[in-house]
Parts: sequence; structure tokens; C-alpha cells
Amino acid sequence: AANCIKGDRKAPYTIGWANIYSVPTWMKQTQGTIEAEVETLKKQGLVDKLVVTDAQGDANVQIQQIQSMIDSDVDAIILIAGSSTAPARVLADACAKGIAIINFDSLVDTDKVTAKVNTDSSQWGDQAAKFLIDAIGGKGKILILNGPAGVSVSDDRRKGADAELKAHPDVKILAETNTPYNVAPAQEAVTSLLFANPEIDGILSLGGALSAGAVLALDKQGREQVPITGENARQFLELWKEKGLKSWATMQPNWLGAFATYVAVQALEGKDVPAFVKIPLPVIDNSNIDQYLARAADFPADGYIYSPYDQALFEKLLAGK
Amino acid sequence: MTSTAPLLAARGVSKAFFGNPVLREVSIALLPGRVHALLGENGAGKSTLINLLSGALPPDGGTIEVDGRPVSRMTPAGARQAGIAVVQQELSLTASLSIAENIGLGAYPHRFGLIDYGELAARAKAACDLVGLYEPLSTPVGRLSLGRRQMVEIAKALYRNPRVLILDEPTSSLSATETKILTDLLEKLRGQGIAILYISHRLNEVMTLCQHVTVLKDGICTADRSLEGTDAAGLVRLMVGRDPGDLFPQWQSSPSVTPAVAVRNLSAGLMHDVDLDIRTGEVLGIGGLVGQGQEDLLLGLYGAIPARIASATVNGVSGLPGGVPKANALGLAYVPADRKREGLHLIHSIVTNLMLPGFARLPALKPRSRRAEREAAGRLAAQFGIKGDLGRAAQALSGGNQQKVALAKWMPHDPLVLLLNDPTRGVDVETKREIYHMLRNFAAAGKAVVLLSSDTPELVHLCDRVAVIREGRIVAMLERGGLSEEAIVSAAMGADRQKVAA
Amino acid sequence: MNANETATGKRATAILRSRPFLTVAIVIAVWIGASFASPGFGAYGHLRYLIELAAVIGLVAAGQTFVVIAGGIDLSVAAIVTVSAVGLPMLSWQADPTGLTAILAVLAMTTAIGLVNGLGVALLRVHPMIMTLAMATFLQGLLIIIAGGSAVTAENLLVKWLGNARPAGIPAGILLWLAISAIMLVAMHATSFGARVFALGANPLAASLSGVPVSATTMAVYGISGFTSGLAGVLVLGMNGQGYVGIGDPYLLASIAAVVLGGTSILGGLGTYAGSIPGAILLVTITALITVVNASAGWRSILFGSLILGLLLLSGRESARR
Amino acid sequence: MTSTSAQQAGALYWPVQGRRNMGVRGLFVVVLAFLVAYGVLFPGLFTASGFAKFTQSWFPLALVAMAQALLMLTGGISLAIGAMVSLGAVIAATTMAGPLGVAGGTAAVSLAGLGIGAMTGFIVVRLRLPAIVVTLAGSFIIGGAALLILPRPGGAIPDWLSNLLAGNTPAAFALLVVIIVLWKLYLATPLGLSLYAAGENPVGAYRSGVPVDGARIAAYAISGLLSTGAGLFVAAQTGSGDPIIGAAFTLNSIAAAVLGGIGFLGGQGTMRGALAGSLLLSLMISVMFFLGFTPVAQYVAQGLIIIGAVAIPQLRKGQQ
Ligand SMILES: Nc1ncnc2c1ncn2[C@@H]1O[C@H](COP(=O)(O)OP(=O)(O)OP(=O)(O)O)[C@@H](O)[C@H]1O
Ligand SMILES: Nc1ncnc2c1ncn2[C@@H]1O[C@H](COP(=O)(O)OP(=O)(O)OP(=O)(O)O)[C@@H](O)[C@H]1O
Ligand SMILES: [Mg+2]
Ligand SMILES: [Mg+2]
Repeated sequence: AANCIKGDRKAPYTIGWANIYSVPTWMKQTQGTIEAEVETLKKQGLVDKLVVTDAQGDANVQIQQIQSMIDSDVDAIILIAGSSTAPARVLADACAKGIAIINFDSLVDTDKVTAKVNTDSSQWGDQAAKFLIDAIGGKGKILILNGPAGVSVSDDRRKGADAELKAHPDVKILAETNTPYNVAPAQEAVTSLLFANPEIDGILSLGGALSAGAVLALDKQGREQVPITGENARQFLELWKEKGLKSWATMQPNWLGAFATYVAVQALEGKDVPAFVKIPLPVIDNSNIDQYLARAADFPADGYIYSPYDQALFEKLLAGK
Repeated sequence: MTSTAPLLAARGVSKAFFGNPVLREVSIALLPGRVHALLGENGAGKSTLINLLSGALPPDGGTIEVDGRPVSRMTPAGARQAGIAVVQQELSLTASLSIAENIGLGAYPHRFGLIDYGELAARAKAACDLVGLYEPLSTPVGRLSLGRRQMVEIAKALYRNPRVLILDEPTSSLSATETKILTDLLEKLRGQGIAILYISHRLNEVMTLCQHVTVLKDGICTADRSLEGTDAAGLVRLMVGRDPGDLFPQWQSSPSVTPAVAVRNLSAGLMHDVDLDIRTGEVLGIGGLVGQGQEDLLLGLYGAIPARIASATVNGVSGLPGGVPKANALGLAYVPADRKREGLHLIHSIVTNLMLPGFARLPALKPRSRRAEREAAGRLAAQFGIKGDLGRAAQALSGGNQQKVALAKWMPHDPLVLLLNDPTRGVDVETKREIYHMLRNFAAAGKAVVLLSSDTPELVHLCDRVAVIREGRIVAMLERGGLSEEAIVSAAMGADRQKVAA
Repeated sequence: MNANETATGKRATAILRSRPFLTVAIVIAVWIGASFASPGFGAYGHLRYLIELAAVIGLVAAGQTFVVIAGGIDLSVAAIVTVSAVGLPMLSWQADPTGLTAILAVLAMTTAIGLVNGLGVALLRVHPMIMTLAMATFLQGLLIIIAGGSAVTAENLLVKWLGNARPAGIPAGILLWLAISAIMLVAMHATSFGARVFALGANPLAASLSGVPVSATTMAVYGISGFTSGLAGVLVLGMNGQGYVGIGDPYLLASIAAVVLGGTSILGGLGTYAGSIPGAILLVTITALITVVNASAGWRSILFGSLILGLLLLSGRESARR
Repeated sequence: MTSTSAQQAGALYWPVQGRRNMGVRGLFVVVLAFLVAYGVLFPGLFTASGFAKFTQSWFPLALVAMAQALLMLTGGISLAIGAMVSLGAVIAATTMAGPLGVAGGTAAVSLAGLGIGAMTGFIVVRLRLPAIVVTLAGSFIIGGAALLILPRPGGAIPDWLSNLLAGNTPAAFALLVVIIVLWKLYLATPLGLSLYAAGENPVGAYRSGVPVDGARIAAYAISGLLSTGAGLFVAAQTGSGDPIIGAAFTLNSIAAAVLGGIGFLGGQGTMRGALAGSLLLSLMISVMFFLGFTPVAQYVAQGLIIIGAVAIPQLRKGQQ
């Protein structure tokens, strides 16, 4: 059986969804995929209840809420962690109780979980750097935009870019910034950076809202757009098309939530699930951006246009193919 | 006798605030077994001088001597060690601490580094007994009325078993009875060889208690002499430099029968079931021991605390005002006793303080005219003799001048009924005279004044009637004919309960 | 003649010594210093952009200054900015092509939120910090419901104009800020209402006994704060072209910092919006300055804090109170 | 002799305590109601491990609430509490598993807390700068330092320490009791009681011979120690360090203190109130979970509860 699973839990299961912060749009979309999946599983008689907590961004509160989930004896916990280290011990307790734990998106450094499900942040940084260096012809001056400091995901993406950057000494990093994954602060920072640095050849952005902010900053100053990396934020994809950007984007698909739910139930049902399910990074480039934009209306304006998913995809991913 | 060395002395001390000299080369010597009076008008520099003597402020020039030896840098802690204790004019108490903890503050008895609560209780109790403070020692000081807090401040000084006791207007909010306790006590302490410095604007107290006097005028020492052979008029002459007139005005009683305010069965705070008529054209005194509910009566009428009534009319409108703005609109105005906490905005300029009731009543978006405000404030300041730069914060004013500001700010509004809570507390004798005249003129103009006072002579000489309050009830209503200090005091003590009932 | 001269001289020194002036002087000094280090920083366009950014903080700080002077604090401003920026696009109905009605409706709503804050503080006697924190929490719940649902791109002409137009070369946002600043300064220093607010903050008990309508004044200041935060939300929506949940987050600390950097006492009763204005500009300037410094996140954070502390040492002595 | 003195001490001490309870009685009732509700919803609370976990989740908040209340009593405030917690956590996580060991790491955490606290106090008190801006600036400096020490979550705490402090033991509760006793002892020293006087009437207190500046600087130092101590506990609880783990504690510490009746002007309120405030904030999270609230309902209920806990006692007071 899978890690943590003792086989003493019977369907229908109660699933606990330990969210770190439910207000941002990405989270809201993710929650939507989880709820849809739960509905499906309910019909199959596998799940009877979804319990949702919101730690309001506080990793300490999240620990307390996971503890409450253990106390109320949920069968599975799916989790986006508020800290890559903090929940480790409480998760070990949950694991010892035979609770299936599926950790996705923001991962915890622990092996006391049933499975972790995520794209590879380091690969994200690596591929983004490759694209950008390529796009600027192997040399030039660039800016690096990254998410908040002190957080593993942003740090991993940044570290992933290191090898490529080191390999190209002609690529000069003018400045790096850390801002929340939001448009306005990124736009502010890039505006100041543009004034301070008259020559910029490219922008290595490690988050979609950051890219949108950068494009808006260039646009507002009447500067020519430069090659930029990004993410599947609807606003960024629309700007990409509108401004004819030279760009590349990947994504953290919102259906990770649905998939985590699916994996939890599979594990509880006795399936052997791998300890780490690596989700291949979907790539958006000029070849397929129109397909994404065609579906744009189905997504919130400040949301993320994620790639399509279905049961078959889940089974394929779980089988490790 | 005269050759005894002074326990505490100042030699030619000077002090200036922001370049304004407040004391110029003042000398004073406190001898054991002598009560030394320090007199002067408001703002003359009395409190500043004792702040220098007690180490609360460093002098700009001159020296402080203890037992004839100059002290290079006096601090409050050093003063305490030297046996100097001060009853501050602006009380030094902490509202959230208990009476006992306040009394011991800065000088707690301790055992193993911890406060020895047993010892503290015993010693605080002894100090309280001396001044007749009977509240439980655990009562937070914040719950006491101003007069009782003043007693705590005195007990706090006595707790330190001082050799030198400095009292800055200790009786300013005490009634005759408490004052008597204090003067007897000081008399006793003097007998024990303690040096006492006594500041008061109540000259009769000074006359009975003190042997020696130092007079300050505008920061300069104008007299330093024995009190023997001087009378009250002489003292005033020393202070103001000219012949004083009568302190109390001559007046004709002219109350009408129409009540400005009539209430039946008023209950508010400590007061219960009070019937009261306040007539136009009269000054109605409110007397009694401190803290019997007098203040609640005024606040209840003013709409500042919830009150229950059977019926009431205020200036022709029935019912009590539901809130202060309504009371103001009905022509009521209230001057609180605790000017620092209730009367003034200490961090704001004197001008804004004087204009505040106007701001409160004018339409919210009415434009202000700074010039008009300055002029109006200037007129009020001149009328009340408020000294100092009107643009400065009110906290820089001396205590008495602060009191004048708290009273003066109502005058532009021409109130019909003035509710005054100890309006002459800490006010110098000349200003008192002006205030008294003003109050009588006010009454003569057909308005009404309610004068709650701890100064019994004030009640006797100024009021048409005096209501004496004990335990939340009016126990006596003394008419002008029957007014005397004895009558008020005995009614306050409950001595003539039968007589009133009869 | 002579007396007049000294009076003018006195006033001149008073102005030179005042906190608002000092803060302005510091801002200019920082600008000059920074443009030597990095010529682009001092470019006209950049300084104009910084002031445009400061306008948003400045608008939020306008209400915050009123509240702080009245002895309170408003922790709900960030949530109100977000509610305004996210809520407005939902109200862009067809009937009014200018978009003014929608803006007025949103401002009415945010003002009402502020009034509810004031109601809690004045009538329920809930501590301002608790009341406004709770309000912020409520609004977060509200945002979960309204956000992400429908398109929130601003299709509102007036909002777009505010965010992007530059009449006479000056960004409309700055003009809006100037207008609001003038109104706020007049309301604060030249009306009875302003005087009541100061009195309330310096000593609420004395103010109440002097006849100041305490409840009404309290509600008014929180109402103003709701209004200016709502306006900031409208502006920030225009500048970004899109509202999103979290768009208001930076403005809570920023508004409080601008107020106190400008010399307003957090204990109430003393201060002026004239200080918060350069306070807001100073804040965005320092933020921009550390953005262009190429250092690790930790060092940038340390630099930011040290700059604030250093500037405070230049200007920030508190006079003793009580 | 000793017995009468002890009697007198009791006769003074207990009524003083009783009066102090009056202001927070309403809050106590609310907290008690929540405790009962929690016990009913989750009977496991009364098992050793249930109680242990419950106190562990409350403990760090209790510490920072004390740290904040201490400052607010002297008329100060700190916006750097959260950064101090983070700093404590990263120092613990980077030292304890290394050559310094647990003892050395604890010393480093304590020294950092006391030192930074005292320095903050010195700046605020002696240079007369407004506490709120000084500590706002401090929060960036201290937070930056935490990021330099540990740029991303990591480090380690020896397992035995984690198990001792945050395993199935009532260690957190015991520590809290010890800290409360120490606080009581501190309050019983002249310096401790001076906190109130220095906060409410600094001029009067100075004239009474109270070392006002000393009392205030000491309060900042102790507050710093409590904050980094909370960081150490969080590190032990999580087994590692995280340079931004403390962020939420700043606002929560203020909320807990204000909820507990501590005023901004200094000298108002009691530590027991602040502790009750922090307990309510912590309990609320678990109780809402067991009542099955959705996130939206959680936000709304949380707002209502904290307003209610303050408003209802106020309204009752108003009616009397
Ligand atoms: N801290 C201060 N800052 C500025 N001016 C002050 C300060 N303290 C006192 N003054 C000024 O010093 C002068 C003397 O004040 P002081 O309090 O000594 O007068 P006083 O004789 O005690 O008067 P009162 O009888 O009214 O108490 C006053 O004009 C007052 O305005
Ligand atoms: N029975 C006793 N007799 C004498 N002194 C005592 C006794 N018990 C305790 N004390 C000391 O007296 C001090 C008074 O402080 P106190 O207990 O009032 O703190 P507190 O502020 O009320 O507590 P909190 O802030 O938690 O409400 C205590 O710290 C304690 O050490
Ligand atoms: Mg005086
Ligand atoms: Mg206490």
C-alpha cells in the first residue's frame, strides 16, 4: 500500500482540504477543481464530505487546522503548505494515524506523506532561462522578477535558472526583485528599474502576474517590449497576443487540486501511488497560445487559463506515464 | 532657635523654559519645626521652585542645599533619600494601581527583591489613617474623586516619613472638614521638628498655619519674612503689590421665582431621588464632604451621565438634555474640577482650548478664521488675566491659569445656566475676586449659577442658597439668612439631621 | 513695523522647523542623492511616476490621517481598497457610458463601510483596532464570494481616464490627489469639523464635556477613511487596468507609515495631512530606491528599514505628552 | 507576627487582584464558553495528547501577546514582534543542530531577543522617537537579518528537543505556567509595578522616584526575549526554521492584547486579559473547524466573535 495508508479506512471518505489562503483567485479556481472532483467521487460513493480550512496565510494556523483535522479523524488531507518546513511534524502525526496525505503546489520537506504532486519548480526556472537566453541571442542585459523572498517555491524557480545563467556569462543581470505574485507591485518595481537601466534586453519573470506587470510597465513608458517569460495568467496571455510579445509561459495547473483529491482516494482504496507524482510542465508558446485564449472567457479576468484535464489524464499521470 | 541650619534650601536659583525666565535668583530656606508659606499669583513660579527643590527639574543657575551642603545634581530619588517628600499640585498618581501601590510607588518595602505587600499594607494604612482616608487600600485610584485622590497624594508623601514636607496646594479640592484634618496633622508634624513648605491660595489657611512666608512675583522673590503681625490683606499686598479690595463682592439677592431648571426624583451616579429647583438670578451653592455625589448631580443635569427622572424642565423645555450638545443648546455649560483630564486639551494651544465650545456648536463645515479666533481668545485672556503666549500649548500654563482657561472658554456662548465644579480650585486671590464678581454679575443678569465648591467661605459669601449633600442626597437646603461655615459643615457631617427633618 | 518683521521671521522659522517641511526636504535630498547614483532615477518621468504611485498611498493616508488624529486607527483600509477595485467593474452598467454612476455607487458603498466602522467604535465602544480588524476580516469573506466570479477588467471610461490620462502632462491621478488634498487640508485645518477631530483625539473626555458631538465626529472620520480608500481603489484600478484580490494589501502599512512619517502622532490629537503627503512620497521613493539596488532580498530589507530609521532620526523627535 | 503580616498581605493582595479581574470578566466568560464548546465538540481535548496539542498551538501566540502587552502597558508598541519571532526561529534552527548545541542555541536566541529589544527600547526611550515607526523600520531590518541567516526554510532542531517541547507532553503548558509565575514575580518587584506608573503618568512616576526610562527599556528587552523565545518554540514545534514564519504574529499580538483590555495610552489592562485574548483567538480557529464552518463563514464569524467579545461587556457596562 501507499505510504501512511493502513487499510483500515472504508469508503465513503471524508476529505480535508487544508488551504493556506483561500482569497486569491488562483486558490479559488483550484478549489473549484477540487469541489468538482469531489462531486464526481461522491457519485461513485467514494467520498461523502469535503472539509475546507483557510489558514489566512498563517503557517502556524495551518498547523493548528491540520491538527484539528487529525482530531476529527478525516480520512485524507490534501494540502498546499504555507511553509516548506513548518507542517512536517504535524503531518508525521497524521501519517501515523493512517490518514492519506497528498501535498501539492507548495511542498513540505518531509517523506511522511502519502504522495506529493507538483510540477518541477527547478525545471520551471531552467526552461524559462533557456528560452530567454535563446530569445536574446545568448547575450544581453536582463532583469529577474521573482516571487516573495524566503519562500521555497520562488527560491526553487530562481535556483533552477542558475545553471543556464552561469553558462552564459554574456548575459548580465541588471537587478533582481522580489515582490508578491501580483501585478501592481511588479509593475511598480519594473518601472523604477526601467528608469534606472536604460538598456534592457530581456526579462526573466518567474510568475505570470509579475510578467503582466512588467509588460504594462514597458507599455506605459512607451518602451519597446522585450522577450519575457511568464505563466498562464489570463491577463498576461492577453497582453502577449495584444502586444505581439516574444514569449514563453508555463503553468501550475489548477487541476493539481482535483488530481490530489483523486490520488488521495486512490491511495485509500488500496492503490499503490508513487511518493512523488511529477506533473510535466505544460508549455505555452506562439504555437498554442490561441488555443488557450480561445477558452479565455471561461476563466476569471484575473485568473489562470489552465490546460484541459480529464479522468484519463489523471490515470495516466498516476501510472507514471 | 533661629540659628538652626535649614534642612533644605535654595540659594539664588534661576530657571527658564524655552528662554522665558520663570525664576530669577530665588532663595528660600526651610527650617525644622516651621511651616513656611510660599505665596504668589498663578504662574509666579511656585511649583517650579518646588520642582527644583525636589530634584524634579535641574536649576539653570544657583544651588540646592541639603543640611547646609550643596547638592551637585538633585534627583527625585536623591530627594527621597534625603527625606524630602512632595505633594504635587498635578497629582503623581497612577489610576490603574491601588491606593496602597500608589502610596508606596518609588519607595516600596521589599523582601528578597519582591514588594513586601504585608509591610506595604501596614505602612500605607498608617499613612491613610493620618489623613482620614478610609477607602479599602486595594481600591484603584482611578475610581476616586479628585478630592480623595488629593488625600492619597498627601498620604503618599507622609508614607515616606519625611524630614521635609512640601505641599503644593494640597487643599485645593478639599472641603473644610478634610482641610481641618490636614492642618491639625501639619501642626503635629511641625511639633515633631519637620520642615514644611506650604503653598495655598486660601489665605486664611496660611494665616492659621504658617509662621514664615516667601512671596514670589513674576519669578522674583519679593518678600521673605515672618508672618507675625501680618494680616490677610497684608499678604495680598505682598503678592500683588497694591491694596486689595474685598475678596467677595457686595450684592443684593435677586432670585426670581421662575426656575431655570426644575427636576424631580433625579437619580444619577451616586445621587438618588433628588428634587431641585435652580432659579434664574441666583447662585446656588452645592456643599458637603468631598465625594458624596455632588459631581454626579452636575453631570446628570448636564446630560453627561445617564440620569433617571420623574420630571424635569430645563429653560422651558421639558425633560433633561440627552447629551452634552443638547445641554449646550439649552444654555447649560459645565466647568469640570479636574481640568487636566476633563477640562482641557493640554497638547493644544490656549487659543484652540478657548474656542472649542464654539467649534462644537458651529456648523461643522463653517470656515474658521484664525485671526478672529486669536482676537476672541485675546479678549478672554485679558478679561480673565490669563498669562502667557496664547499660541503655546495649554500644558505650559501654571495650574491656576489652566483653571481660568477651562472657565473662560464658555463665556462667548453666554450660557443661561453655569454648572461649576470647584471653579476657583488653585486660582490666585486676585483672579478669584474677578471670578466672584463675574458670577454675581451673571446672576444679576437673570441667569443661574450652580456653584459646587470645596471652599466653604465661597459658599457662604457668594450663594443665595446652599444645598448640602451627603451620601447621594440633599440633606439640607440653607437659605442665605442661615448661611455660615458652621451650618454647612455640620449639615455635611450629619450633625443636624434632626433639625433639617423637623 | 519691527514687530511685524519678527512675527514674519518667527512664522518662517516655525515653517522651516515643521515636520511636513522637514519631510519635504528629506524627500528632495533623497531624490538628489539618488539621481547622482543612478541618473535615470532622477528623470522627470520617473519622479512623476513616483508621485503618481504616491497618490494612491496619499489618498488612503488622507482618511487614515483623519482617523489617527481623532485618536483611532483604521486597519480595514487595505480591504476597502480591494473591495472597491474588485467591486467596481461589476457595477459598470450600460446605462451610463461615462462610468460615473458606478464610481459614485462604489464610493457610497465604501463610505458606508467606513461609517459602520465608526458606528462600532462610537456606539458599541469597540476599540478601533478591533473594530476595523474585524471589518477587514468580514471584507475578506465578502471577497471570496465576489472575486474571481465574473470578468473584472475595468470597462469604465472614467476609471480608465483616471488611470491613464495626462491632462497638461500631469497624470490624472496626481490631479485627483491634489484636489482631494486641498479638500482634506481645508476640512482639517479650516473648519469647525477639523477642530472637533483634533479635540476628540487629544482628550475625548474633555471634548465630550465641551459639547463636541463625539459619536457623529467619530463616524465621520471613519466615513472619510472609507471614502478615500474607496477612491484609492478606483484610481489603482484605473492604473492597473484590472482589479484583483490583494491589490489593496500594500496600502495598510504604507498608509500608517506615511501618516507617522509625516509627523502625526499615533496617539491622536496632533498632526497634519500636510505631513502625510510628503510622507507618502518619501515611502515610494525609498521603495523605488531599494528596488534599483542590486542586492539580496535580505540586504534590501535591511537597507529599507535602516533608511526609515535614519530619516526618522533627522526629523522625528516626539515632544513629550501629558 | 509573620502570620499577621501574611494576613495583611493577603488582605491587600487578593482584593487588588479581584479588582483587576473586573475589567476582563466579560472576556473570561466568552473564553470559558469557547473552552466548553471546544470540549463538547472535541472530547479528545481531555486526553493527554489532545491537551498537549491544544496548548502547543496556543503557546507562541500567548508569548507574543505577553510581549506586546508588556510594551503597551508602558505606552509603547512593537510592529517588529513577527520579525523577532522569525529571527528566533532561524537562529534556533541554524545553531542547535550545529556545534553550539541546544544550550548554545538557546543562549543565542535569548541574547538576540534581549539585545535587540534593549536596543529598540533605547532608541525609543532615550532618543524619544515614536515607537510605532522605530519598530516598523526594525521589522524590516530584523526580517532582513532573518533572511540573511536562512534565505529559505530549512535548518533543523534536534528531534529530542522537538519531542520534549512539542510532542505529546504538556511541556508548553508547564512553560506557560512558569512564565506567568515569573511575570507575577516581576510585577512584584518595584521595577515591575513601575511599568504601570511609567506608562500612565510618566511625569508623576519620575517625580515619585520611579526609574521610568529604565522600566521602559527593560520592558522592551523582556518583550524581545519573549518574542524570540516564541520563535524558538515555533522552530521546535515545526522541527525547522522558516525566515517568514512569524509574519502574522505582529497583528495577532496586538489584537490579542487589545482584545484583552490593554489600552494604547499605557497603564491600562492586565496580562491575564492579554492571555485570555490570545486564547480566544486560538480557540476560535479550532471551534470554528469543529462547527464545520466554510471559509467564508469562518471570516464572517471571526469578525463577529472579536467584535462581540469586546462589545457585549461594554454594552452591559453601559447599561449599569
Ligand atoms: N514645562 C513647562 N514648559 C513651559 N513653561 C512652563 C512649564 N512649567 C511651567 N511653565 C511656566 O512657568 C511659569 C511658572 O509656573 P508654575 O507652575 O511654577 O506657577 P505657579 O506659581 O505654581 O502657579 P499656580 O499657582 O497657578 O500653580 C508659568 O508661566 C508657566 O507657564
Ligand atoms: N499572597 C500574596 N501576598 C503578597 N504578595 C503576593 C501574593 N501573591 C502574589 N504576590 C505578589 O504580588 C505581585 C502583584 O502582582 P499581580 O499579581 O497584581 O500581577 P497582575 O498584574 O495582577 O497579574 P496579571 O497581570 O496577570 O493580571 C505578584 O506579582 C505576586 O508576586
Ligand atoms: Mg503651581
Ligand atoms: Mg497585572
